[in-house]
Amino acid sequence: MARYGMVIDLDKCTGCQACVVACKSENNIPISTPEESEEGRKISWMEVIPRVEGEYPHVTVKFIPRPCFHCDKPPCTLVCPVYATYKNDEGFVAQIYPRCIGCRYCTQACPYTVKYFNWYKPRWDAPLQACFNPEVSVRPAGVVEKCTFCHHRLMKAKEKARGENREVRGEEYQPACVQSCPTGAIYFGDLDDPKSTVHLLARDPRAFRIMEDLGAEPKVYYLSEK
Amino acid sequence: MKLTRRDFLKWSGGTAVAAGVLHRPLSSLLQADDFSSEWGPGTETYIPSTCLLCPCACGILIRVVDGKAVKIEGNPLSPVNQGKLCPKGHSAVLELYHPDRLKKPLKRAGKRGEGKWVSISWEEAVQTFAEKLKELHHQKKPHTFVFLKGNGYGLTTGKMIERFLQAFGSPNLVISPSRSGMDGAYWATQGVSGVDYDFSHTRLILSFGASLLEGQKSLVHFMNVFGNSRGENRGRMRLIQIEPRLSVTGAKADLWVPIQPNTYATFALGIAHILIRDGLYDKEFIEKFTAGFEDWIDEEGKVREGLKTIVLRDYTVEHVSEVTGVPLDTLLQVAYEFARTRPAIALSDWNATWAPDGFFTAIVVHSLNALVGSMDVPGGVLLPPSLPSGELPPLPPDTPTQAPILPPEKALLPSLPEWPFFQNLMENRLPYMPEVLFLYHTNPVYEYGKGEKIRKALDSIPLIVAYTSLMNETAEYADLVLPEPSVLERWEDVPGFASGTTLVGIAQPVVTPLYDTLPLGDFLIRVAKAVGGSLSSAFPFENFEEALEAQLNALFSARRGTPFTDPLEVANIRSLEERGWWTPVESSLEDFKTRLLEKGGWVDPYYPYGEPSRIYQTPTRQFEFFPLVWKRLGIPTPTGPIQSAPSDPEYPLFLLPYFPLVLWNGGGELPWLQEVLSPILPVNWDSWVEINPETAKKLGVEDGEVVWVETPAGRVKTRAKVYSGLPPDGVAIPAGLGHTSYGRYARGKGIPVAEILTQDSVPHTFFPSWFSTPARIRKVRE
Amino acid sequence: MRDYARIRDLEKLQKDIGKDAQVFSPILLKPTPAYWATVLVLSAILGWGVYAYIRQIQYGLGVTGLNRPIYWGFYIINFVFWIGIAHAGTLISSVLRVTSTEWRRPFTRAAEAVTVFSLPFAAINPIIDLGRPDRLLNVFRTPHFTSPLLWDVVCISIYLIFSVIYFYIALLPDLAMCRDYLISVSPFRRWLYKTLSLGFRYDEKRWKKIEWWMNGLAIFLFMVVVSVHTNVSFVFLMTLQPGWHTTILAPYFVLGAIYSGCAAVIIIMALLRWVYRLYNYVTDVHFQKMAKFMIALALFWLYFTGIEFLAIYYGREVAPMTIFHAKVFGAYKDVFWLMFLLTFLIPLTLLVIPKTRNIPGLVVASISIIIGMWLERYSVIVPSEAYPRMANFVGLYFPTWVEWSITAALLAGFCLFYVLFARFFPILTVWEVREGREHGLQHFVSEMKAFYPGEEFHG
Amino acid sequence: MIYRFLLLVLVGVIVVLIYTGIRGRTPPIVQPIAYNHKLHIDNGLNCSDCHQGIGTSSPSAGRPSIRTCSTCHDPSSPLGKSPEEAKLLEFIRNDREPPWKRIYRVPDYVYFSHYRHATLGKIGCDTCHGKVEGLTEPPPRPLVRFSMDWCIACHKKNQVSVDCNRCHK
Repeated sequence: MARYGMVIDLDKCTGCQACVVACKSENNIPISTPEESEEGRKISWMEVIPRVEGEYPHVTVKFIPRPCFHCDKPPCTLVCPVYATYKNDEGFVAQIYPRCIGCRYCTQACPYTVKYFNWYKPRWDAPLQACFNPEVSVRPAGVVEKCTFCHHRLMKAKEKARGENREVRGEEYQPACVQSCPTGAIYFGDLDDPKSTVHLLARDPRAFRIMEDLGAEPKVYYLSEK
Repeated sequence: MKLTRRDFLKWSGGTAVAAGVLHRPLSSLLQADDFSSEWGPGTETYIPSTCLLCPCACGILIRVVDGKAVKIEGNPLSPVNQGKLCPKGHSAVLELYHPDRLKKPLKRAGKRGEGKWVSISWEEAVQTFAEKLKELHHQKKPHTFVFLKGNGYGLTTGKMIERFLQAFGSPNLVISPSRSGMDGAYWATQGVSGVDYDFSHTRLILSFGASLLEGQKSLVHFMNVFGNSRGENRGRMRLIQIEPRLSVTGAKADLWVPIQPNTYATFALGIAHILIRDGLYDKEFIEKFTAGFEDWIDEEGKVREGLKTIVLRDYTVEHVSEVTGVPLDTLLQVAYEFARTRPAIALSDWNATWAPDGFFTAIVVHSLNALVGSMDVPGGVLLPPSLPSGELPPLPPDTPTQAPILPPEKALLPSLPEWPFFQNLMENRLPYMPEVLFLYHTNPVYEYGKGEKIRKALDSIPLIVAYTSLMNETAEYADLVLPEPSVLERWEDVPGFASGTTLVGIAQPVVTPLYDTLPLGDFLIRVAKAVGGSLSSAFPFENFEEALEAQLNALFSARRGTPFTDPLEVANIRSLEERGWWTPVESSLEDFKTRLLEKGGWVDPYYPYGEPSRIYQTPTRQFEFFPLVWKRLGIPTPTGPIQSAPSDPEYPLFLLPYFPLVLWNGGGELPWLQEVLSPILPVNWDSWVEINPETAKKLGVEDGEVVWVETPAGRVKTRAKVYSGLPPDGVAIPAGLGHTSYGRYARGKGIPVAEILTQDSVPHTFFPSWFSTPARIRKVRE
Repeated sequence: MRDYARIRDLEKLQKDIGKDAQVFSPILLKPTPAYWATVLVLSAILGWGVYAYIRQIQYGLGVTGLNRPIYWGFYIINFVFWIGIAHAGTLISSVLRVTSTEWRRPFTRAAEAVTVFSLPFAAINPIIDLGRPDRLLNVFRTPHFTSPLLWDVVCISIYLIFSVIYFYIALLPDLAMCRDYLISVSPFRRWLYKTLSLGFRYDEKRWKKIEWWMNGLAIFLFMVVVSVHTNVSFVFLMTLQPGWHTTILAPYFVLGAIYSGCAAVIIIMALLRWVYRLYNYVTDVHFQKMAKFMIALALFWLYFTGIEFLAIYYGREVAPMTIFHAKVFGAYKDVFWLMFLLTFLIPLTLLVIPKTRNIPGLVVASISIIIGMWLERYSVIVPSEAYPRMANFVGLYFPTWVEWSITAALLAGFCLFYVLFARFFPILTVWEVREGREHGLQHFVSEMKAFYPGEEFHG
Repeated sequence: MIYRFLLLVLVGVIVVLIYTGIRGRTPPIVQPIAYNHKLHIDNGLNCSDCHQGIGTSSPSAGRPSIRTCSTCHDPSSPLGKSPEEAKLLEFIRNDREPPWKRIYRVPDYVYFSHYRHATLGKIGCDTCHGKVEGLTEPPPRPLVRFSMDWCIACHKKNQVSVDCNRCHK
């Protein structure tokens, strides 16, 4: 069973946020109003987190793209009272919207704040609904959602592969953010496959995971800036 | 206890009422929101096209499900973006489905700017416009038809605009300022326009404030290259960024050199000084291809000082270091790195050249390329070869030529600049008044921040036509507003250039047009037919597609290049073309066109090196350094840096406007982009003013507090964000926000920085001078 | 006519059970306008809260001030707070019963009623907080037992059920008395007493049986009480949130619960004593004993708070230190120090100084503790959320009218239930008092004899 | 006592009934053209000839588009005299899609692929859709009502994954 994971090269990331917008487009993420955004109700499964350090003129800025880390030992799934978020046998941390009761416990448990809550009924100004991705559902009010590693793309790829009697090829399944990244900073693939790029990069001396001491064992690795 | 019938009825009746009362709130929550699309045939296709939201010409693939454009992805075959895409490219679907798009041609009903419109048919729109043109023609003043154009359209559309004006007899094609900002320098030193760079092969980029990673005409291509040279890959391209405010580009550069605002030219000349003093420049190249380096004797027999003399005398390292505030060792390090790493590129953009000494800055920065011999070499400065062009019937010779609407001294560049046009219009100094103003992809009322003044000046123009897909600030003031189809609904052929590879991206309609819109090309053809005469015979097409067809025919018969294909094949074609060979991939024109549309464009990987006559088209046929240019243009040679530091004690800070990636070349109208305005500061849907933490402390301003930003030109209220990447004497405001029109997502979000800029024209290039505004911060409550 | 009948009822009672009949007079006599006004105001507030909740259901939780990262706000604070209030009643009653403390007798019911009526208002909070209350049953349909929230559901259900049983059993003899003596009341009330008393016979044999059940339940409930608030703290401490992820949170929550709960009981006892003129039953002695207990609790509270902060301070970890700074010196310093003033300094000062250690002093101290403890829950819950480890922003929380309304409605609802209960049922445990009168001395004497062996002691 | 309890239960049931009643049973669905499945099947067509998504790797089975119909139906030479065909030909003539209404519907949050089930899994159409091929008129309501338990039962029986994430999107 493949163990899909991501490696993000911070040396390459330029903070352009193409990944963020690609994700919004792929996953039918509702558009926030300025007020909602101001109140912290904006949803953005992928987010670029800046780190500004130092004082003028010795200043550095780092950009850290942050999807859901799909931890191997996810703290969020333990606390869900209804099994709406759980780690499946492929290692994805899934979020099942029609089961979620909206208690937001998992949002508290996630130390990386990757989970988002639907504070309102989803709204789109007509005719923006036309660009809904039919492979991703629109989440109702009151449930928690988060990055799925574009799991629906895997489903399609698997289907195609099975129709052709073969396994899913590495490049066939890529989340939207990976696909769009203009600098190629995001790598995706099977962490357990010794031939995959992510397998190699995850063992790079530059590789680290965020807050490794928390023991969540994220499947998203970062490569530090050179 | 017995359960009686009455009891039962009583209880159940009560519960029914209760359920009824509770029903509405409950059901509004409980009923699943069904957003699933209506039942369609379930067909899914990926249609290639070309993004036109900025001048990059990225190839895109549009995922169309049941006739709806669902998602945009990069076209892997496009040499520009290689399957990648910037945030703006993804948002093209929002442009298509924008709720506020214009749905029908509109004709003004009330007074100008009153906002009252009546929908009219295209026939009526064409008639109205054609009648006016006929009238001008009969009155023998076709020159009073002024066409204003921005960017965001293809080659053929551009050509049709030019042709329309020529055939009608108007010399007044006015072009909105280019944010590349270096055109003047290319024109002055090389006598050409449209110079580009070979980012893929360069090893060092010396960037004078250029927003390489935020907004430039090869953004996604550059990001591709940048990514390929970082991380696990070898052959790191060094990036040195010189700028006062730490931008995204600066943050990602290998070396960021903070510098006093507006001292770029001095810094560049300081580097030139070191190169010349230490003999690090490319002597062979200088001798062979340049002029104005050494002193020379002019026609009058006077000794003229060349670059060498001036630089060695006036720009000593100590002097430069003092003026620019860059430490000596950094200056030396930059100069030596630049000299010793070959190939290297020095470049700049509007961040440096939309300043009072912008023309000079552009020229001296560009001259650094000549000093290290980076002209016309792999990894250096390139000039895209011209594209094959479709044959069109010759224009009738009797078209009268009148003097352009701008005074002749404003014509350094081959095109008429927009900002001086409006300056002169506002000050009533045009040689003659325009009778018809046609606006295409330009929105001057917003752009220049002088809304009221420009609108007032527009009052004296009898007919204003705006061609746009969203109502904007200028269109609100027009007499005719004509809806343009979105990028995903029309045909275009978009030229592009990516590190030596020339290409034409094809944009094609991927969905049936949502509204009653018409591409500009079609409109012009229809108008030409309605006007008749020479104009009509200049457009022997039924519609725009026919005109485009002619262009595609030209590509097919040019005997070079190929429709987009995989990189291996492209490399193969390059090596063939390098030997002067070419094999056609497609046997027939039909096959060629089919493939073109299937793959998304045409590419010619071959770049003809070693053609100096093409590269240098100055009077001397050489690269001209600034002393020679100055003499040619009759400009006195500047000595020392132009005063840059704000001297007004009333306004102690220096205002640095800038464009975040998503707002460069527009973008405020698209909600996804409004949600990701800045990668550094967490502000969405609003403007902000960046302040150095020390300055903020001194002023008692807290992060997020709303403050007044005041300049001699006006003041705006916005929130302060503390950012340590800003010099203590600077404030920065993002541009591109604060629309009062332009759709619901742009309207009223933030403030337009242009309103508080003291925008004079930059001498000789006529850009609005954005980087010369002193400012101060006032607390709202004091 | 009715008035006469009432007096007759009362006289009969007085004849049969002596002066304890006084306890029945408030439920028998005509209510005052003040009573109606109270009920009206409380119902109005409650109704307004219901309206606010309907709005919340209609428009989603967006109508509240909650956001990312402050995912939990007033509702969860209220939850912890009311669970805390719900603690003292049963705890006091059970501890004192198990230890056979005589002075408990008059006010066990009043204390237990606090538990019984505050617990629903506590348990409803997480439901109000749910994004999808319509899917609440998923908790039973697809339970995930590793979730502390589920343990809470179990614990609180058990606590509620057994508290009600405990409360109800102790109510039975008095209900039987109501049924037998309060003849003149409205048919509805007679029906009520009749139905609820389950045909209970009012005699000593049954007292004994009840006593046995009550003692057993008391021991069981004592354990449940501790576990409930421990579980409530688990909800927080099982996450990795800085400031929550510490074992001290469990005993700290339990202690805080007892502290605020006792304060609530004190206020209610004082109110009942004043409103129902129960000066003979609830006396200064009770309050003095409670005052000393509260001093101990206050000191314990300081002890736990101190330990918590010292551990964080010496740990020097980034995330907890951020919260520490925000609480003590930063954005939440006002809440924190006000909380410290109200939970600790004011009550301790009032209780330690003999001059102010009287009933008004104790009531003021208790009110201060109640408000302070609510603020304490705020400062435990909100700051920890406001500084996410991985973000470039700080969370801000501005509760909206919806949250304020619902919070007010919870308080109003609790008061309304209490007022109505006290209107319909005897608020003092008459049978226990009577039992005490009959057996208390005997019991006391036998105990004294056990303490002081030999002949010297003569009771 | 027991009566009271029963009363309460009864009232609860009534609430549920009234509530579900308000939410309503769907009204019968009337299609723009009374399409005769049986006739087409009898003439040798297969389901996937018109519902072409079944055979391709598209998740949706697909409502046949007017183009599919017009491969056989030609406005200039009708195949029969049925007034329903006349309606169809009118649509074809105007190049308009008939506003077919959807009858079988999985919730928005379910990822259901016809390709996967019908083509790869070789499950007969009637398993989920009932005997549509024998219908001479379009069904006003689904012949088979599905629920998640029903899906799961089949998945379990065929030892297919019952991981939530496989079907929930």
